[in-house]
Order: sequence, then structure tokens, then C-alpha cells
Amino acid sequence: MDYFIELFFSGLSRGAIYALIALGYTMVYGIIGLINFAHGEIYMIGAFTSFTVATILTILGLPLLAIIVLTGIAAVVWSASYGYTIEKIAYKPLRHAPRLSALISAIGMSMFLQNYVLLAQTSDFLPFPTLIPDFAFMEPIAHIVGSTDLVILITTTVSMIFLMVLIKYTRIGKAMRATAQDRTMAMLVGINVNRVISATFVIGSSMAAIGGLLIASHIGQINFYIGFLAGIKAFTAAVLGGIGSIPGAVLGSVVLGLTESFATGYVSSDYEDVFAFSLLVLILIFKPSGLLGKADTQKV
Amino acid sequence: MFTLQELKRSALISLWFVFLTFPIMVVKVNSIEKTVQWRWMNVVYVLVGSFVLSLLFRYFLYRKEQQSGEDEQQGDNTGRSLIHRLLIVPKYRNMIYGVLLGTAVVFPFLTSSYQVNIMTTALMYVVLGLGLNIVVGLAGLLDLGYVAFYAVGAYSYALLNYHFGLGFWAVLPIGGLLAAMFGILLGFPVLRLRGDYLAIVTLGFGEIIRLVLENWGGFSQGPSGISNISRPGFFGIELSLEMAIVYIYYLMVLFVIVTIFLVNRLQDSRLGRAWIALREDEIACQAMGIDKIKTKLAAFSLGALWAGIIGVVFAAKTTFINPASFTFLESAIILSIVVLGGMGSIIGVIIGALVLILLPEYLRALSEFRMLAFGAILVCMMVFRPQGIIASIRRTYTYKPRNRDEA
Amino acid sequence: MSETILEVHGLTMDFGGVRALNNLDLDVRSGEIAALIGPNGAGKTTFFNCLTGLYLPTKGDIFLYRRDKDKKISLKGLKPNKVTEHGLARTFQNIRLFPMMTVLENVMIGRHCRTKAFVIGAFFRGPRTRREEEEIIEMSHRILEKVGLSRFENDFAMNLPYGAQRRLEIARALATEPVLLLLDEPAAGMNPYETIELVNLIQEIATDGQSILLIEHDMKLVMSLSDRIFVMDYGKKIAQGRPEEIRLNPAVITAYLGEEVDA
Amino acid sequence: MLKLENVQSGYGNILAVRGISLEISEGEIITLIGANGAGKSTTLMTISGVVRCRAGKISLNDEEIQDLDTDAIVKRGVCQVPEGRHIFPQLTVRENLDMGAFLRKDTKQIKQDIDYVFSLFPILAERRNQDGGTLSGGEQQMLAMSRALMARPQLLLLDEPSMGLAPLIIKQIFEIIKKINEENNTTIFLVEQNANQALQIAHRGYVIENGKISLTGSAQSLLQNTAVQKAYLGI
Amino acid sequence: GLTADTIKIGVAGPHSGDLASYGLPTVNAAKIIADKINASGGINGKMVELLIEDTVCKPEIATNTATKLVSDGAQMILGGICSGATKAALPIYLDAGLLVISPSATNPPLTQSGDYPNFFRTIAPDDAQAQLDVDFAIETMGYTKIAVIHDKGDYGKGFAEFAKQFIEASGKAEVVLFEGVTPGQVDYSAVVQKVKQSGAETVIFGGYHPEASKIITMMKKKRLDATFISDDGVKDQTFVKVAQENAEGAYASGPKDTSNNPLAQQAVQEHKDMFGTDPGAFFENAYSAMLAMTSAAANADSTDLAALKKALQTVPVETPLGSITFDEKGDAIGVGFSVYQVQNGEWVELK
Ligand SMILES: Nc1ncnc2c1ncn2[C@@H]1O[C@H](COP(=O)(O)OP(=O)(O)OP(=O)(O)O)[C@@H](O)[C@H]1O
Ligand SMILES: Nc1ncnc2c1ncn2[C@@H]1O[C@H](COP(=O)(O)OP(=O)(O)OP(=O)(O)O)[C@@H](O)[C@H]1O
Ligand SMILES: CC(C)C[C@H](N)C(=O)O
Ligand SMILES: [Mg+2]
Ligand SMILES: [Mg+2]
Repeated sequence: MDYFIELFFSGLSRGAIYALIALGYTMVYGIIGLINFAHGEIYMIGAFTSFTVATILTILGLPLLAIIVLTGIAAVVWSASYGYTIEKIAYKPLRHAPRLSALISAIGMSMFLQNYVLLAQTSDFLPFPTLIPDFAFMEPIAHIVGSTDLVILITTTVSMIFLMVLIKYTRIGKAMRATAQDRTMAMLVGINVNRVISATFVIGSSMAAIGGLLIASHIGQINFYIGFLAGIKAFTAAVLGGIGSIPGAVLGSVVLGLTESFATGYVSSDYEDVFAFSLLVLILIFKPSGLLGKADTQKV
Repeated sequence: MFTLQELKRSALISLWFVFLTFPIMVVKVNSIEKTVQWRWMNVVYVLVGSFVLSLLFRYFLYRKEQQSGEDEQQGDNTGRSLIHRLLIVPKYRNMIYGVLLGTAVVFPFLTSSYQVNIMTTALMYVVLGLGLNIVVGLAGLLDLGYVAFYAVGAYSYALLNYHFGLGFWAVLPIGGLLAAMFGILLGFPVLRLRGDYLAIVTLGFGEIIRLVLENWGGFSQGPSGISNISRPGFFGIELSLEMAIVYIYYLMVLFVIVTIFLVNRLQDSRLGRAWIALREDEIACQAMGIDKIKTKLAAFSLGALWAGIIGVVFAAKTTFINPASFTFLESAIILSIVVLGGMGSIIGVIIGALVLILLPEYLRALSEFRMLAFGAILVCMMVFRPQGIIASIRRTYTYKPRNRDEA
Repeated sequence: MSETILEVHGLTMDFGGVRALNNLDLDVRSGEIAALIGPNGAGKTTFFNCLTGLYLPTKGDIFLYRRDKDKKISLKGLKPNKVTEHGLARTFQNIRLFPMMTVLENVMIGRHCRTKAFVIGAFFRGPRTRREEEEIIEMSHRILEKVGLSRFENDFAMNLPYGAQRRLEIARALATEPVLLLLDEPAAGMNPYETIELVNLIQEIATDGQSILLIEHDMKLVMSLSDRIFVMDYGKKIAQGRPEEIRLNPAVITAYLGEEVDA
Repeated sequence: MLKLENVQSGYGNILAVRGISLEISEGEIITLIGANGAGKSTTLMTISGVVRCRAGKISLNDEEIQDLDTDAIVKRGVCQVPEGRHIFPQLTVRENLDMGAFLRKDTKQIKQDIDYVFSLFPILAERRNQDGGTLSGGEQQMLAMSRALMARPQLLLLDEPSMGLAPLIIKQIFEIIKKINEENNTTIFLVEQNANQALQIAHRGYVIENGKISLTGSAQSLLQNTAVQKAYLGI
Repeated sequence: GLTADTIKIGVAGPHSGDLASYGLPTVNAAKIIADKINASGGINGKMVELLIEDTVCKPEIATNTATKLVSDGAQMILGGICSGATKAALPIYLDAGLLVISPSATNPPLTQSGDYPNFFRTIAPDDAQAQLDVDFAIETMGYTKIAVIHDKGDYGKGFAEFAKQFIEASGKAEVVLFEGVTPGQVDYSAVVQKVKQSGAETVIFGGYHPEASKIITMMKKKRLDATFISDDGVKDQTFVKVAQENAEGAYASGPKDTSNNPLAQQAVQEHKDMFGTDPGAFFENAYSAMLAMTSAAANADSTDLAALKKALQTVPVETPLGSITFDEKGDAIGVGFSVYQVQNGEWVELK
């Protein structure tokens, strides 16, 4: 039973990690229907920015809390700026183009950003400073849930609720939903579609930045390639949950995390991804629009 | 040509890029030794570089918008660009084909075996691109796991060759058919998924196949791969490496020709029409009596067939394979070929494959900037030519009065 | 004439709480033009969707009689493409053409379910396949001539004027050689002039013996064309009869017509 | 209020509107009639900025708007019921209506307006929590009209508002148009295939042929014009 | 023309993509030595010219790279970083009669199969290390329950399979867990829980330092106190830097300590001078390979394969790895292994 609980929490925190990235993925997909393959790279850039800023601040000798806050802000600012700029360069000119063209543009962008960081920084793995200390009160259960896990779980939950409220109840959220469903009509009811899309990229990228900061400090190392696998997994999770749906992204991530964890624990980690993808296939066969995705209602 | 306002805007943009690239390009920290390196020169590069590039970028965007009147228009069959006109008139088309074929034949005599070798690779991707084009370009099914079928082909040959000593020619059809079977097997449960859901599931399948190959050591020799695979036989004569390279090159030329011929026929058949219609409107298609699943499966497995065949060639060409050659990135490249070339257009796919496969090779001069440039070029090509290099020029059917009296 | 070709019993369709079709009975006879009318949201399109296999009805039966094959076919639960093969073809309320295919090709797609060539045929293109292709083109061309679209033959469907697109949908459906042709608001969005041309076209098709069931809100068209009219409201059939009966039916007037219409 | 001078616009290399000039004064109902493909919808789309104006000038209350983005034009009080309805398919009827009032901040008034449109179209009230995409064709048309009313525009552009509606509802739609014109002094630009009925309620009309205005005059005079009668009224 | 006065050395390896970090240090080593040789008049008067080509560690690209190097006139090859890509390219080099020395391709059959007589390496094959690590775990430390983890890569998994085989052969200990982890995965806690569940006293890990540091960090986080034993892909200063205090106490095998070797110190210093940073993975091996290759060419005064082979096998070269020659099969003699432990943030050789 203990083992089960340990695996459960392992899966949960892995799911929470995926979720931080998947949230941004799903938002961007929701609004422009684009699989933004560069989203993983935004996360990676968030991690690098955090790394740079945190190191500088450590050298300056600031207190830990200040470092965390300032690093978080810097990561969000820069990642959001990258997200914004990428949209303007690589996706906006393709609004009226076939959707696959934007997909290829995204793949190109992802390659570009990887190699950009590789060249401007380094190809090596860099040690990421431990920003989140071990909380004393967590010590009794530290072998099950660590302090970082806890912070990630909380952040993910808060982000999810924040985004759900944002989308459901705020003006910008309404504008996002409208833009996602019918761009022309959204313009015709007075929504500035360009601004809404930019805002979505900014918010999604900010989520990725927070993810970059927390995950890097959880893993303790970064390099230019960390965005790739994380991006693919997060995307899988987003689809599993029903792409475009905020709670779906989180649910999908958790399901994916748990599957991988239990597959590792009870079968073999050799095949954890095989299990993950098989689960995806199975779920989609029975629920073709994901766990919480709205079925595509097409009236004829 | 550039107004003051444009210059001002570019200046602002370049400032923005300085800000953007600051933490990555200017600062470099060493967290162990607690040192910070400030590379101020990079500010200057970024400033100047982004100023110029932003001017160019906007200038070309502007040009594109001006031109969009000419060729973006999808509906119009006449008044297209020169290349389209060349390709549509049969006389010119045959001439172009003739020239291409001639070049292909003499190519090995004019260049080094390196050139021949990468050209062979490019031709392999031409066929892969044409195969995926059936799935994505014609039938409109976004397949991000195409590489799985390629792997099936390659491993069929490697394993059959390793265990049973079967030769290239024997395995060629087997590999293709196995891959096609996999296509049907995998396609059956998932083909009712729509658009991007299908994309992610196929991506998943691609990964599953690769992971199984990687982990099931007893079957596939795992990550260390299979080496010493025989090259294609040439009437039992042992060929030197140079000769073998040229031989495989000619084989590929032949394959490309056959593929073009067959894909052309497919495209102009009842089945091909059904694919295109399916891509345009599934519901209307069903209402016209088209069996959605059967038609999609046909596309999926035919695409797989070609991937499998080229997989066999791949294994024979490199004589060594391991699962690392069959990652998602490979699928992404093949997909890029199809989209970049122009979805659904055969010539486009050929050009796309040549560009995308030869480009990184010729970009070797840029050494470590190679993949950076490759990514940037992909983005630019899409931004400036979203419909692909050669947008689909399908032969359209015309009615020619026959058996009727000319009244 | 007057043999029943389509028979619907107690057809019911629920969407969550909404009962879009409520125990509907209906029959269409060979060679007639029948019309289905009713207020917006009455369930007319839903009825077509149930017939053609796009929706699976909650309850009820659908039978198609094919005298030529001496068969009674239950259509309920069949896939849309099977339904079309058995002989129901339809047009859509919101035009659903293949926009990037030419007009001729659109009609050729209609021939799909009456032809056979598949992968092998495509690769080898033997004499059978070639003959089949010729026939497809020939036949499609004839249909286009009949509906008066042959001058657009090589234009992309998306570039056609609206009225022509509606006709093209009809042509495409005709190409499947239907036993019964279902038209969903064929005159919607047409101007009076085009509507008149459409009436002529439908009449012409009918004179070839084609049975037709159509949905329409244009009363002039309905009254002048139909042999029989069914009226629906809230998923139920509230009236049925010949045009002159329907026009005076008080239930129909309150629910739908508002006042007497003059045809 | 709205003035078009030599406006040209189109798609790709097709020029659908080839130099149209027209004028609407405040409080007027004018109608634009023409054959299929004549460029009516394109004209409306150009006014609201969805289709770029390639040449000429469009001014709204003496301000040039041809280079503004659609949302900016909408903010100036223009609202359109587009051809093809453009219902937000995954928003409920209620949310679709809310979206129509996107630019308004007077929450209370919005509530009242929703009740008002529900009273106009009771079937929508019944379907208020159903996804817009699953409505029947006619219901969608009613919703599109209602959504436009929710914006309380100064200038309402209507593209075939009667399409797909039952005879009873068509009558009602025209009554509503007349009513909001009279009560709210909303200026209305109406495009209709149903030219007869459109001209019944309009003050003035324009006839468009091949992207150009071929005829204009009071609604009465157009109704009596034999060419118009023959081509557009089906008489 | 020019070829007469220059010796062209091809440098092939991953210079872009995810494995670039293993390939680029070799390029640097080659550049350093080439510059030094050219500054001092070349090899018997011939200047060294480098042809640097990217393989991305992919077999199919490696064959293109190989044919390119061959047609560009390369006379010797430094590299083949990954075993897989190297294996694919070797037949082409062999056909052209080129010597290949790899700093890092450790797959045993490369030398042991005898298929590639032109192949040499300055790193020991995986089986040698695995034997050493297993002996250390069983004999020295007395462990009886061992978990073997690998990164599913050809190197890591190869190593792990040897380790497993040797443990089982020893009869004194038991493999309680044999698993692969996915490199790049965001989190390894599940597999760590599984190790814990298995009751292993030690983990033998086959793979590279990024995964190793993630795993060891996670082990500490999950309060698992099994020891950690690994291979030379881990015995790298980066491992200590990245895993920080979690690395303390970890064991890894690696080439015999050469940090006292003045040549090694000099090599590192040269790297700092030229590139301003610490060298990366396999730098010393690459440096040694390049030295062995160039001095063989000097000794043989030719780039003929047979002559080079003879020089390599007979004339010892002083390198950062010590004084090395090569055996019949192509493995370096003298690049023995020792076991190291992280003590106070440094790898310390255990005697
Ligand atoms: N998928 C669905 N989910 C929920 N309700 C639906 C769905 N499809 C149709 N309905 C409802 O069923 C009713 C009947 O719709 P239908 O489209 O059949 O009407 P109709 O008679 O064709 O109307 P119209 O003349 O306006 O086209 C409508 O009220 C509609 O809202
Ligand atoms: N999205 C589009 N792309 C290309 N051409 C278009 C597009 N929309 C309309 N057109 C063309 O522009 C011309 C004018 O079309 P428009 O829709 O304005 O006509 P309309 O008068 O509104 O006709 P209708 O009565 O059918 O609504 C037509 O020739 C049409 O084919
Ligand atoms: C750099 C590493 C990937 C090389 C590894 N030792 C191998 O044999 O493949
Ligand atoms: Mg309907
Ligand atoms: Mg219109």
C-alpha cells in the first residue's frame, strides 16, 4: 500500500509538471488551432532566463525569497515576450494560410530556438540552483512528496483555477472563446482579435515560464533540449484531456503522469512511454475528443 | 524605398530584440564559479541584425501581400505563375521531365560519390514525401508518425537479412506489404478521429514502434542496432563501395519514376478523387456514398507501403540501422517536405524533398549555425510561401465529347 | 405510380432533453414530389439526418422499398454511405460542396457509389477501369447539362454563383441515381427569378420519374410543386395532404403560415 | 451618416466591388438589391472592415474608416448580421447573445435586452442553454439577428436576414427591422433576396450589378421600375 | 597541389541537435592540437587541416558525412562519437582506407568483432568498465542486492547488460531490478520508488551524467540511501556540479586518474585559453586520440592505413590519459579504469 501511495504521488507530481506546460499548449491551441511546437522551447527559455537571473541575484547575495520572486518575474517577462514575438513573426502572417503551414512554421521555430540557445549559451547541462528549500514540516513525508512537489502541485492547481476563472468570467476570457470559435464574427462583435491572440500567447508563455522555473529547480539541471520531450508530453496530455479545455489539460496531465508512474512501478519503466501513448490511443478511441473535450458538434 | 516611419519602426523592433535576446545572448553566467560574463558585442550584432532583418521581413511580407492577388487565389485555373503554366502544358511538362531525367542519369558522372550519396538520400525522401503526400496532401489525414512505417520497412529487411539471409529484392515487397499491413492495423481504430487528434495518435504510434524497437532487445537488438546489412545485390556481382553508391542511386531514380507514375495514377483515379473529396468535406462525402473508413484506410496503408519500401532501401543503403533514426523529428521533416513543396502536388513534393534534404547538407558550410539556419529557413519559407513552393496543380477532369454525333 | 417507396414509422429523435422528432410517420410514393414544411426548429432537417444515417434515431423504423430489386430495406442504423448506396441521396441546408474541386468533379464524386475501381484499378488502369472512368465523366456531363451547369463544368465549385451551387448539389445527388431525392431548402437564398428557374428544374427532374421529398419555406414553390405536403411542428406531424388542403388547414395556418398564402 | 465613395474591394484577384458610391443618412432604411454574386455581401463586409477596402473612401459620421480594423469600426456603432449567420457554435444561445453585447457595459440594460429578444423569438428562449451550433438553420438566423440587436448599434448591416426562415417569422423580422428603426432611430442597411419585402419597408434602395451601382431611387420608384420588377421581383 | 602540403583530418560527430554536447569538445580538442602542430611547422612539414562535419549522431547522416569526408580528401578521421553512427560510417572509411580514432565510441564489437580493422579508440569498451564496477560492488563493498538502471541508449544499455551478466555470473549477488529510464524525462521519482521497493543496496547506472544527476538527486529527495555506482559517462566534473551535494559519495569508474598528469592539466589550460571555458565531455579522450593520430602520422610519415596502424600499435604516445599504444584490435593499452568516488565535491580515485 505504501508503495502504491508513493507511486501515486510520484505520478501526481509528474502530472502537475506536465500540466504547467500543457496549460499554455492548450490555450494556444484553443485559440488558433495550432499545435505550437515551439511552446516547449518557450518553457526552456523560461528556465534559462530563470537560471541566469537567479545566478546573478545569488552572486549579488539577495535573500532567497527575493531571488525566487524576482526570478519568477524575469522568467515570466521574457518568456511572455518570446511568446508574443514568435506569434508575430511565425504565426500571424499565416493566419489565412493552410493550417499545416503554420504547423511547419512552428516546427521550424522550435528548431531555431533550440539552436539559438545552444549557440548563445552552451550545449552542456547546467546545474540549476535549488530555489525551493526543503520545508521542515514536510520532512515526515518527504520520501513521498517533496517540498518542490508540493509547490508544483499548488502552483498547478492555482494556475488552473485562475485560468478557468479568467476564461469563464472575464472579458478577455469571453473574447478568447469567441475568437477561438469564429474569428470573423469575433471581430464583428467588436473584439480586437490580434490583441486577444497576443494575450493568449502571453498568458500561455507565462505559464510555461513558471513551469520552466519550477521544473528546472525540481530537476536541478537544464540544457537547450529540455523543451522537446516536455513539450511532446505536455501536448499529449493536453490532447488526452481534450484540447482547448483548461481543466482537461490538467486532468490529462495527471492521468498521463499516473499512468507512467504506475507503469514504471508495476511493469517496467522501459515501456512507460509505450503505456502512456497506448493509453492515449485507447482513450481517444472511446472518447474521440479527449476526456473533457467538447464533442465537435457539427450541424448539417 | 523605405519611409522614415518604416525605419523608425525597425529601430523600435531592433531595440525590442535587444531586450528579448539580452538574457540569452548577452549574459552568460557560471553558477558554479559564480561569475557572470557580459558579452556586450552581441548587443551591437542584435541591434544591427534585427534592424536589417526586420526591414527585409516587412518588405517581403508587403510584397507577398501585393502578389497574393496573383497566385494565392485558389479558385482560378488560368493566369497562374509561369511555373504553373509550364507544368500545365503537356509539351513543356514533358520537356521539363526530359531535362530532369537526363540530369539525373548523368549526375553520377559529373560529381563525387558524396554528392551521389546525398542525392540518393534526397531521392529517398522524395519517395517518402510522395507517400506521405497521399495521406496528408490528398486524403487530408495529418500523420505525425509516418516514420513508424519507414522503421517497419527498415527492420523487416535488417532482421530478415540478419536471421535468414534474405536479399534486398526478396524483402523489398515484403517490407512494403508489412508496413502497409501495419498501416491497416493501426489505422483501423483511429481513423475516425478528426484532425489533430489523429495527428497526436499517429505521433504516439510512431513513438510506440520506436520504443518497442529500442526496448525489445531480443527482437531488434535494441538501441545498439543491427549492422552489416547487405547492400542490394546486382545479379550476384560484388560491387565496390563507389559502385554500390551509384547503383543505389540509379535504383532510387527508378523508384522515384515508378512512384511518380503510380501516385499520378492514384491521384487521377476514382480513389484519388474520393480522397480529395474526403479532405474537403467528410459529411458530404459520406452522403455521396463514399465509405469513409475504407477510403481512409486505403490512403493510410498506401502511404505506409511506400514508407516501408523506402525503409528497406534505407537499411540496405546505410547497412546499419538503429532506432535513433526513427524519431519524431524524422516524421516532422517528411511532413515539412510535403507542406513546403505544396500539399497534394507531386512536383512540389519533389522540390520540397530536394530542398529540405539537400539544404542541411549544403548548409554544412555554416557549421554549427546549420540547424539554426535550417529552422529559420523553414519559418521564412512558410511565412512567405504558405501554400508551398508549388501549390497543388491537380489535373482536373474535362469532358471530351465522344461517341456522340457532332451536331 | 403511387407505390410507396419510403416508409417511416414512429420515428423519434432525442437530443438530451430536446425531442426533435416525436413519433413521426411518413411515406413517400414513387414518382411524386412530396414536401415537408414546418416552423423553424420543427425537426425537418433532423428528419433528413435520421433518414440518411447521420443520426441514429432513438426510436422508429425506416424502410426503403426497391421495386426494381423487389426488396424492402431497413435503413435504420446504416452508415450514411450505405444509405446512399441503397438509394437515398440528399442536398444540405447549408451548402456542402467540395469547394476546391471542379463542378464536373463534384458530380463525379456522386458516381462513386455506383462504380468500383479501387487500388488495383488505379494502379493498372485496365480496360475495365478506363471504361468506367469514361462512363463516369460522360454521365456526370449529362447530368450537368440537365441542370444547366455545363458552362461552369471546369470552374471550381467555390467560384460558382450561389444559385448555381444549389443546383450543383442537386446534380451531385442525382449522380448517385437515387430512388428518392431529398432536398433541404433548395431555394434558400435564391432570388425570385432563380427560384422560378429552380421550380422548372425540379419539375423537369420529376417528369423523368424521379421521386422527390423536399423541405422548403418558400410557399410559392411548395404549393406549385408538391403533390403532397407534410407539416411538422415540434417534431410531430400536424397535417398532411394536398397543397390546397394544407393551405386552408387552420392548424397549419396558426403554426406556420400566419395567413393564407397565394400561390 | 455613412458614405461610400468609389469603393473597390475583393478577394485575391477577383474584384467583387468595382467602385461603389452610396450614402445613408441617419435614421434611414436603405436596401441593396442585386443578383447572386453581384457583390452585396462584399459591400457590407467592406464597410465593416472584414474585407479590405482597396480603393476609395468610406466615411462614417464624417470620419474615414476604410483603414480601421473591424473592431474599431464596430466600436463606432456599426453592427453586422453576416451572411451565413456565424453563430459561435460552442457557446450557448445565451452566451451568443452576451457576446453580441460585448462592447456594452450596462449590465442591467443588457439583461433587459436579452429578455426582450427572447420575447421576440420564444423558440430561442426555449433553447437558451443549447449550443449555438446545434440549432436549426432558422433558429440560427433568429439568433444572429438577436445578437445584432444586443449590440444596440447606430448602423445595422443586415445580410439576408430572412434566409431560411418560416413565412411567419419572415414577416416578424421585417416588422422588427421597422420597429428598431423607428424606436431607436437605428440606421439600417439591408441586403435581401426578398427584394419585394425589402423595398416595402425601405426608404430608398440601390441596385447593384456586377459590383457597380446601376440604379438608385426611392423604394417606391424602384418597386415600380419595370427592369427591377423583371429582374429582382419575379413579377 | 595543396594536398601534398597538408594532412586533412576529418572530425565527425554530433555538432548540433540534442547530443551536441558530446561532440563539440572533440572539435575543440582537434582545433587546439591542430593549431599547436601548425604553429610548430606541421607534421613533418605538412600542415594539418581540419574538416569538421556534423553527424547529429544519426547513422544515416553519418554515412553522408563519411562520404563527404572521403570525397573531400580526408586522410584520417577523428571521431565517430556515438557508437551507432560510427558503426554506420566505418565501412565507408574502411573502403577508402582511412584510419578512424574515436574518443568515445565504447560499444565493444567495434573493436572486438574484427570487422573494422581501421578503427581505434582512446576509451575502454563497455565490458571492461562493467566488470570493474561489478567487482567493486560485490568484492569491495560486499553488496548482494543490486539494481541496474540504464538510459536505454546503446552505450548505457550495453554497459548495463554487461553489468547484469557479470553480476549473475559472479553468483554472489542478485540483480533485483533491471530497468531503463527515458533520457530527458522530467521526473524519475517513480523509478526511484521502485528501486526503493526492490530493496537494492546499490544502484549501478549505465548512461550519462544528466540522467545520473537527476536520478541521484531524486534518490536523495526520496530519502533512499542506496549507493550509486556508474560509468565513465558519469565520471565527469559536470556531474558533481549539477548534482551538487547530492553527488557526494557516488562512485563511478573512469579512466585512471590523470589529473596529476601534467599533460592533462595542460590540455585543460589550453582549452581555457582558447575557448574561455572548461572543456566538456570526452575532451581528454579526444585530445589523446588526436595526439595519437598525429604522432602516428609523424612517425609513419604517411597516412597509409597499414603504416599508421603499425605506428599506433608500436610507438607509445604521451597523452593526457597517460602513455598509450593500441592493441591488435584497436583498443588503447594503458587506458585502464579505476573507481572514483565523489568526496567533498571532487572525484577521488580509490586505490
Ligand atoms: N445536435 C443537436 N443537439 C441538440 N438539439 C438539436 C440538435 N440538432 C437539432 N437540434 C434541435 O432540434 C430541433 C430541430 O432541428 P432541425 O434542424 O431539424 O429543424 P428544422 O425543422 O430543419 O428547422 P429550420 O427550418 O430552421 O431549418 C431544433 O430545435 C434544434 O435546436
Ligand atoms: N471568400 C471569397 N473568396 C473568393 N471570392 C469570393 C469570396 N466571397 C465571394 N466571392 C466572389 O465575389 C463576388 C461577389 O460575391 P458576394 O458574396 O459579395 O455577392 P452577393 O451579391 O452577396 O451574392 P449572394 O446573393 O449570393 O449573397 C462573387 O463573384 C463571388 O464569387
Ligand atoms: C557520446 C556517447 C553517445 C558515446 C557513447 N559512449 C557510445 O558509445 O555511443
Ligand atoms: Mg433545417
Ligand atoms: Mg451575399
